[in-house]
Amino acid sequence: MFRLAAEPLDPAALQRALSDVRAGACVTFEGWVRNRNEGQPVTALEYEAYAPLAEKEGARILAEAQEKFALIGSACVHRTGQLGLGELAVWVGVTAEHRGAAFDACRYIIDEAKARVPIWKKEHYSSGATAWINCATRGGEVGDAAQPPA
Amino acid sequence: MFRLAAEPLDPAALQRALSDVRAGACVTFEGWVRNRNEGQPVTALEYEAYAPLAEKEGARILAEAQEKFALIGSACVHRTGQLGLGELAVWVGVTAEHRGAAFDACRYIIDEAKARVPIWKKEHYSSGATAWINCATRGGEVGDAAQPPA
Amino acid sequence: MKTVSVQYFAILREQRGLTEEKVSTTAATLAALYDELRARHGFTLPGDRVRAAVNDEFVAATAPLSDGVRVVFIPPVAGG
Amino acid sequence: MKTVSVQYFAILREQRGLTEEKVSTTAATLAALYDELRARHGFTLPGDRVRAAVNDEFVAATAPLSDGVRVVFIPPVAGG
Repeated sequence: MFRLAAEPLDPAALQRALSDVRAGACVTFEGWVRNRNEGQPVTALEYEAYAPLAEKEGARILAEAQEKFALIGSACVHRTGQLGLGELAVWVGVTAEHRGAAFDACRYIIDEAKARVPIWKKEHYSSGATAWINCATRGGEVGDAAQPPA
Repeated sequence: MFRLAAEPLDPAALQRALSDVRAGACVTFEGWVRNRNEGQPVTALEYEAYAPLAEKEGARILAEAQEKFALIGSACVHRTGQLGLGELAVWVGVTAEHRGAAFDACRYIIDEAKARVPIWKKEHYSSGATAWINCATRGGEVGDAAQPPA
Repeated sequence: MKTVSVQYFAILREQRGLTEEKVSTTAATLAALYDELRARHGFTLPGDRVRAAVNDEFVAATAPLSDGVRVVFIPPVAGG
Repeated sequence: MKTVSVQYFAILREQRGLTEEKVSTTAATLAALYDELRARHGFTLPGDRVRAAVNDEFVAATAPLSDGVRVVFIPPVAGG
């Protein structure tokens, strides 16, 4: 299950939905809004999604993970809209009989989601500046593509 | 923070305790009681710990993880006593600026904890048999050391 | 002359100042359409940093542009 | 003759039928003490599958056994 959510996520409920007595391992990844990015103090974020294609591509990534790894269940939910510091931006959870598959699949899903799902992040800095991440076209600028993701 | 717990764990509270606005990634591992192990239907488990040394060794593993990986926080809590199917047996949570360190550290902590912390698991099977896992001394027996962990 | 609908997101939406428009064009490919729109609206992202979608599926930028389709140009993504 | 306290956990506790006892022994090392106890109580785990702790710290099985210490023999662990 991949979905976009305009409202705050409830990770406990998301994880409960993955409960399965066949599962011995559950690995989750949460992406949180950090207070700094590449040394710039961040005050808030906004995420914008191209919803129909984001949902299709997210579902494809989960299907690939189910195919590649010995999974029982998997889910990924991504926030849209305005987020404050410390807020949960993306949640990935997977269950498997054994932990190796769960770790590998969770990592696969978040890596692929960050690379492929059409969602964009705009950072707001304490200076008042803003930047669409990965969209700078000149070096040295806030929001330069060189910055590492979470 | 490593600790043993005789009562059910509260993963939401454990994760909240790791909240940090410097963190961009939080990875958790949960070990759940499965309904089968190596084909045997499992009905319940019990964990027994050599508490003083388990707590020391658990704390050493977390300190190693903090040293090896670019972590912000880490915690591991392991249940003792009787557990039913689907119950949470062990919880590991780590936070980091970036997700690579968080995944690697979470995996390191659970791998090392399973290998080094003096905690033992006794499985109860629907046949009425029981076995201390990894303690069999003849092949082919329930609880044989060959069985893969979660 | 073809007429297509173009939807804008993120930095392209801000630089264009709207979320969707009808465009009449003679562009043969999606890449050619992006270059045309970039020249017209001053988009900062070069064509090689933008992916394309038609009717909510990814397509190659070199794919031919058909009449009546809905086009989205996708800036570098940054979820998570 | 030394006197040590021995604590039992898990399969050793069940096979011994108690959690702790005082033991008088001439064993020179922890490994020798385990072999002595194994012969006496019928422990199924061979010495090479058991680790040793003295006063709540891991020690090598070949370490000399001192008078008055508290010893734990550690079956293969299985947390998680």
